[in-house]
Amino acid sequence: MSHYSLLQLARHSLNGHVGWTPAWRSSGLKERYDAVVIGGGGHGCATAYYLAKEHGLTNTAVIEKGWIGGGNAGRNTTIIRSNYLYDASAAIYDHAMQLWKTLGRELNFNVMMSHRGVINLAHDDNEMRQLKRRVEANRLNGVDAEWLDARQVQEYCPIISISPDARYPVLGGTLQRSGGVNRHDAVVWGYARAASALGVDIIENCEVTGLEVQGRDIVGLRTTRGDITCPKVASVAAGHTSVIAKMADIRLPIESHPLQALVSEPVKPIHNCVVMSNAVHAYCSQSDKGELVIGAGIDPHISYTQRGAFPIIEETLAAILELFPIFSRLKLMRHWGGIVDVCPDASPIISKTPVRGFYINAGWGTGGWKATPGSGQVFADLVANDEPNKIAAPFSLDRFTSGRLVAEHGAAAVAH
Amino acid sequence: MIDVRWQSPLGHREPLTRGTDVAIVEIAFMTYVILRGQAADLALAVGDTVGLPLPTAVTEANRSETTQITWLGPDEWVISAEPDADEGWMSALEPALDGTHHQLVTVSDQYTTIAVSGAHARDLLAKLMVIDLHPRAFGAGTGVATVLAKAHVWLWHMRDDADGSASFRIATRRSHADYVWCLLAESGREWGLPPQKPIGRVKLHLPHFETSD
Amino acid sequence: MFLIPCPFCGPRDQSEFSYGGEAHIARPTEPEALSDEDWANFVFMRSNPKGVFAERWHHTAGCGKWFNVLRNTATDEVLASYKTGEPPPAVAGFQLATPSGEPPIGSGNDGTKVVP
Amino acid sequence: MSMQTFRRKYPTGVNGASPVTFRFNGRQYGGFAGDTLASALLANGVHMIARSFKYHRPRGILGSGSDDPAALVQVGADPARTVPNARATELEIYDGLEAFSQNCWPSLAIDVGSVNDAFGRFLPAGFYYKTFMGPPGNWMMFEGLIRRAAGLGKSPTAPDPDHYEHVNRHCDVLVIGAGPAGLTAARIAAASGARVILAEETPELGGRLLSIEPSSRTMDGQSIAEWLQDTEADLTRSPEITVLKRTCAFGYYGENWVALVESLQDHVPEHARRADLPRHRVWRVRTAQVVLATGAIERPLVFHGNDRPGIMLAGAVRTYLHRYGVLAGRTAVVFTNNDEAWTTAFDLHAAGAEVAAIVDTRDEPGPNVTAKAKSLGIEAFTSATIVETKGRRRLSHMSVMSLDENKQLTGGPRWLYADLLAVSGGWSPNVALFSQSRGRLQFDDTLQAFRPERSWQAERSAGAADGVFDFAACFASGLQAGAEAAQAAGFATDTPQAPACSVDPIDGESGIEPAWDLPSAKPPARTRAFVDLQNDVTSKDLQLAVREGYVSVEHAKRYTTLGMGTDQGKTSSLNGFGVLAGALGKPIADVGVTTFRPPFKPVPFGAVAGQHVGDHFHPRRTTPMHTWHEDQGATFEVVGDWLRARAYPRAGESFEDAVQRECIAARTQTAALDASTLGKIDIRGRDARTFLNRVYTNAWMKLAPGRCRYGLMLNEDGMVFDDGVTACISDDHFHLTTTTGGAAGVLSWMEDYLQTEWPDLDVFMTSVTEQWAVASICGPESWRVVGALLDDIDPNPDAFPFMSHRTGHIAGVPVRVFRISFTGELSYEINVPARYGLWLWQQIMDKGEPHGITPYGTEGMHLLRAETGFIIVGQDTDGTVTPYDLGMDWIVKSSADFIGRRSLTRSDTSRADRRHFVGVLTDDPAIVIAEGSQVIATAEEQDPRTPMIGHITSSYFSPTFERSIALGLIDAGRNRVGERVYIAQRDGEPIPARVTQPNFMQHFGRAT
Repeated sequence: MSHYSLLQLARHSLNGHVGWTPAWRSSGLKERYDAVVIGGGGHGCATAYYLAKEHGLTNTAVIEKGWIGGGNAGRNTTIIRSNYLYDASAAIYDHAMQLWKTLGRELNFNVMMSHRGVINLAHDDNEMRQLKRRVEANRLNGVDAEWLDARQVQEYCPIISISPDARYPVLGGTLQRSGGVNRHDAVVWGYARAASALGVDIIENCEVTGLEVQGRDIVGLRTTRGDITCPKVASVAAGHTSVIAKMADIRLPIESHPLQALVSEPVKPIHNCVVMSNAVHAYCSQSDKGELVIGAGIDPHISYTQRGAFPIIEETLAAILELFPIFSRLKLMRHWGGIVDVCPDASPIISKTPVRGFYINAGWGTGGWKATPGSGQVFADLVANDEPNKIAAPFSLDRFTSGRLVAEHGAAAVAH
Repeated sequence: MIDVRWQSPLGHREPLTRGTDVAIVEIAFMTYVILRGQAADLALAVGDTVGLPLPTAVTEANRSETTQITWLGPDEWVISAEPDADEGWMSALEPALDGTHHQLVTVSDQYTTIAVSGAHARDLLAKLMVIDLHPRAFGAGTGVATVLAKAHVWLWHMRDDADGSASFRIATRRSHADYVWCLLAESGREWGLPPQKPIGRVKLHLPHFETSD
Repeated sequence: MFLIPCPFCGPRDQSEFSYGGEAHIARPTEPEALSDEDWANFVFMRSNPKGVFAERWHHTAGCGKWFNVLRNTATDEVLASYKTGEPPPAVAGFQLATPSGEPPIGSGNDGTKVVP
Repeated sequence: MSMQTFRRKYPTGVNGASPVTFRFNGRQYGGFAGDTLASALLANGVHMIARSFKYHRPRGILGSGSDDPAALVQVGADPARTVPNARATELEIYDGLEAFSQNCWPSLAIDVGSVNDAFGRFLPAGFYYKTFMGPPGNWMMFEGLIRRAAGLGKSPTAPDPDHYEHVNRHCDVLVIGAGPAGLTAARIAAASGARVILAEETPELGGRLLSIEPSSRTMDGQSIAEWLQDTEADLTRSPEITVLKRTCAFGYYGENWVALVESLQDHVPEHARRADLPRHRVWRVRTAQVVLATGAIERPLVFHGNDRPGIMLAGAVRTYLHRYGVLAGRTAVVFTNNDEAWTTAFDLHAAGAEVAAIVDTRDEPGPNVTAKAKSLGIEAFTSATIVETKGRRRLSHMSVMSLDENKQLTGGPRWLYADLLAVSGGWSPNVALFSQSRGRLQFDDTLQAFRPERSWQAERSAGAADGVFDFAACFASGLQAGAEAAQAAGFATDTPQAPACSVDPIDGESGIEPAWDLPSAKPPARTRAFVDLQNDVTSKDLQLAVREGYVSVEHAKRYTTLGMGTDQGKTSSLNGFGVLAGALGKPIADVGVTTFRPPFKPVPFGAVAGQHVGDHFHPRRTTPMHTWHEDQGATFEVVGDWLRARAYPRAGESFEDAVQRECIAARTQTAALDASTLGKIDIRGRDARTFLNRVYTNAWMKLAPGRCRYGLMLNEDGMVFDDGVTACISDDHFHLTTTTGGAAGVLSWMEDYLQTEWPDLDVFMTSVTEQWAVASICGPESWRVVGALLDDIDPNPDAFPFMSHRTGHIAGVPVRVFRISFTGELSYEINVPARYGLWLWQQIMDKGEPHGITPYGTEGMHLLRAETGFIIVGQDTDGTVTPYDLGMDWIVKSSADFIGRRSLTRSDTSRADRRHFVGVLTDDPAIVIAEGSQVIATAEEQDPRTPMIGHITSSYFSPTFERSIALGLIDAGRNRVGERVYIAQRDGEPIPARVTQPNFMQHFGRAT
């Protein structure tokens, strides 16, 4: 693996960059692994990386049905924040936030973490109350978060309309300055490259077709490229979690919905932070290329097609124009959909299952990206030790039996 | 007779029209009665008192001079009457249904009616409604429950005139009426309808949180 | 956007409907007799299949009826609709294997489909 | 004004009779009506018009339509109306048009950003992934620079004054594209009586027919122009057809739902634009059948130096010549790998240009073209390639070298001098919409391109879109597709009769030979062959991607940004796949294709949103009394879609003072609230009681007619989600009320259970929320007002007990009166048919005047109920609260099951230390806690985090107790009553307070 640095870049420039080597080894599928991670997205590659780095499980494979980062990792709007309401959520999302800050260096791959600040807007009394409650909880949990009145919102984001004539006028909002956006592909590639360097096999175009369960134990899995013997299988197959779980006869409190997003044509820098609004239902940032990156609401129905209904795009852009009337003449350049696994309490599942050795990391709904490093690290911990650490524990499956839900609908920021 | 104590949801709006292209006008104070029950239980009583056969399928609407009964669902109909109509069935129907499992609810005040007519009436509605308004699909004399933008409405195709103009009626929730009216006007701009400002653009106040204006 | 075949009104645009999730999850007649696990199974657990799925729709802006639709969640192909209380019709000749002809490359189903 | 020295004639495309003047980069030019900015600039000899995205290299005009990658300009300088990234090859000129080059500073000619070009070798694909990884925040420094360099045009900075709209349309056959295939398809389909929509992206029908030498063909003995006129007239005669020009089908979605965008005004001089017409209109088409006649897109060739202004697609050169009468250069070279492109040389020659040479990578081009070239005396290089081009802002000369049998360079260079290089790598069927419709593609070796293989939806491709290029065959293909589509939609058609089309021997000949990545005479470090002219992606970048393991086509695309520009890779994607295939050593079909995402071409946000913006974004629902509230200067609050009067400040009175005054009136005299927004449901049927007994937590079997009862609803998870009072009108007839926000949800939720779980119950439900206007009159004197109002009800509390209702009349108007209270005061809720709502309110104010009646708003109502400890669902609850948490055990029946009951006994839900609903009183009675504040156990906050034991849900200054009061949810709160807690403060010390039970009336001994 070639080391990345400005110096290396200059050196390779002199001979036309013919000297670079593959970011990750392309490896064949072995018959036996100590652990297999199903799903080569951000969470999956991160899980494999931490398994190898922190738990010495280097004989690990990441099995990806398509190309790594091609699922939700390559389809989300890359918003990073940790301003969640409950202690359990704040713990895991803020753990991720701390890791984000130095991830580029750790992976020797620039993930373009841009801490430009995330604003969550309030448009009515009830939202004001809820956001106030959240911002206070964040503060007491050591999560950076501050309150902005309408005027301060506009100071931080000058192009936003705070007209009192708006159907949903901006009344205030919260700001997390450490929040921001990053480069989704870079995160996946960076983790894959670092994991590969530690010995992890990254297996692409390999679809899991079955799980081998003996008694109550997992012993291996079948794939389109051969069978694997393996004592630990970790499913991080966001969008297809129920499909994988079904292979072990496990039913989950998960429904898979289309979630759409879009970008505008690139324009010169005009929007310098991230703005999110539940009431009008829109969120928007501007990429380094200059595209406005906009997230839509989820489609109500279950679907694995990665396609949603166009009216949701129409409503999302109407909402964006409510907040940013100056964007009306900018053009929609591309829109797409992903599949989000949604839990009833809008919180994830990081858990053991009734099948020993089979672990699930899923149900991040619309907000999994921001958790990638934290999720990967605590999940690796669970897989390695067969016990959840204190960050992961609240997200065990048994909460749906006991009733101890982590109801984050407000903070999840997408109308479910 | 219009009682001076009455106030209609669009009382603050003047009819909007431009030549023969399109016209929108509120028909205030029509009578609407929801009838729920099993067709078999109701048909006779309805026939006797209202004097119209009970429609049995979607978009069916049976009409007399002053009264109309429209299929809304397999066990739901709306019986409507013109503003000044004082029909016998209004008092006769409930007793006639006595003993059958049914529901008869007056909702006249919950709705108001907007008449949309003119050579471009259909084109105007098509800007806001997703159902197929083409005469082949939604001929004169039919009615249906559907959506108009974000509002739930009942829509009737009253008639087609020889001069190529068509007449429709929309029944909308009282509190959605102004929204629907303003959208119709907005969508009718190309035929000369003037843009309308919706009501309810009001002062808001946030005592608990205000830290500046 | 779906054209949903309401059993009472015929095919209508999706915007007239609201979604009701998985069908045929009958509410237990004696909840008190159930274990916490069984109750959780009723309240939260869903089959969420990739393939033929029986789901509920409510014709909110139309006839107001709840009814069921058989849809292939892997392609969004609507296969049938039927009234509440009726058993799902049998769907013949249906193949589950990558029903949308998923591309050899591409993580999901929205990749451009190419003859290999 | 400079002369249009390159204008040859005035063909159908432009109207020579109507000259147009416009400005580009501040300089005035002349053109003609019908010109695009590109054709007009070419007529004036202007080729360089833009700078590329990454290296800021000079960019000219490559194509002639929506395919062009880099000829992007900023239109207009008005901050509200300026449009970035407009495509010069589509932008129609008009008098007064102002266009500017973008992404360059200080000027197009001298662009500082072009230093990137000098440093190009240091900035390969993905260079930013490999550096700038310094300490936290370090990236943001470089990010600033990178962001400024990127981004193409500038966003408007003021709101858009124009408007947009949606139109819904159902049809039988939607034909997309009005070229030879689309026209014949639409004509035969329309003749069948089917409802047809024909959508054409450009301002004119004809497609490729407009891009060929007009005299080169006849159809049914007519010239092309005549045939087009007849066809258009014919189409417009059919009653059921809609012909849409300047209309692009941009999205093909499920179940044949297709979105088209029509441009109505952008081509019109600004002074002539109509305020009553939208700028764009989106047609939302639901169609039975679709005919895709979207034509084909020509590919450039990938060789070193292939990106200079003056290098154009061969087909585009012909379009400018024949459609716009513009010669794209004085001396031309044609460079290709197929026969079709040779026509360009012949046409240029015929138009009087000098054709320096034809360079063909093949060793044996077709006999017809070689013969014709020879007869015209045009020199042809076969087995040759161009290895280098020169000319800083415009092509001046280039060098040609021979290729050996392995397609490697051989021999020495030969310099050719020309200001125009027409290139063609062959034509690709435009399958974007087909692919969006989820049809399956196949790589066609004879075309060296992907073509439709199998349809997924009710759709068929025709003409060039289906890989058919010979004109006669296109007509036949269109006819067949149109006839089939009409028949499939249930309409009988005449037997297809294709126009007799005169044949050109070159028609349909291609003999194309793959040439994806041509060899360079320079070392790799100094070679740059561009694949994507907008994003500056070179073949080297793609090879680097492969070298670094980004071998999946989607990885390579993302790593290099190939085809991710505003043109979505129309001209570059396939070339890119070809280069990748070469680098990977496998066939293109195995490399695969990136996803064709909608929209086919960029669509303004405003058009997508339509008329549903601003005033029409969402409904504002108002009550029958609304105007009165506004006239009284009320301030409002938004509750769901509703606007509710919140308080009625008098002149000079603060909002807070008004609320205090209103509440005092309610406690000491009488006050009236507009409660019309509460949800109301009429429930009828012999099983109504049983039904209520199942949906409410409490018992309903014994509620007598004339009585009312408060009820709580849980979801199956056992959490409170709505509440309200229900009145028994008769044994089988109830009037149920819900919260304002919950109305719709509760009804559909109850219908759900009724229809799916308990269809055996004889119950009907109908919403009557807006049938009734509701005024709530409360206060010790309220009975006097009610008495004064009512003709026939004795309001005396003894005669009209609490939680009962009566029907009566006010001045003959039938009313329902409910003796229920949300304030703890004597209270009457009067329901009248909504048409009387405003009148009733005025009556109340008149009749109440002697008793000091005061209108009070929702804020006062919230305060008054808080004094009595009543909850507001959604404020004091948040979906995680059970009846036990609220201390409302009394409302949970043990006798029978109800929705959510089972969940209440789960281990966590039955914990004793859950958050309980309690009162909170600050030690300092003057301090009003902010709602949403967090409750902690300690007098100081801790580091790094402070445990939270609860939060404040409601908080007010109570005029009744002359101190602040608050309600909240606190861990094991009921066990803490009397205990000290603290309210955390962002700024300042935590506020000390004590926990009480929530009913302050009782707490302060005022319980009635």
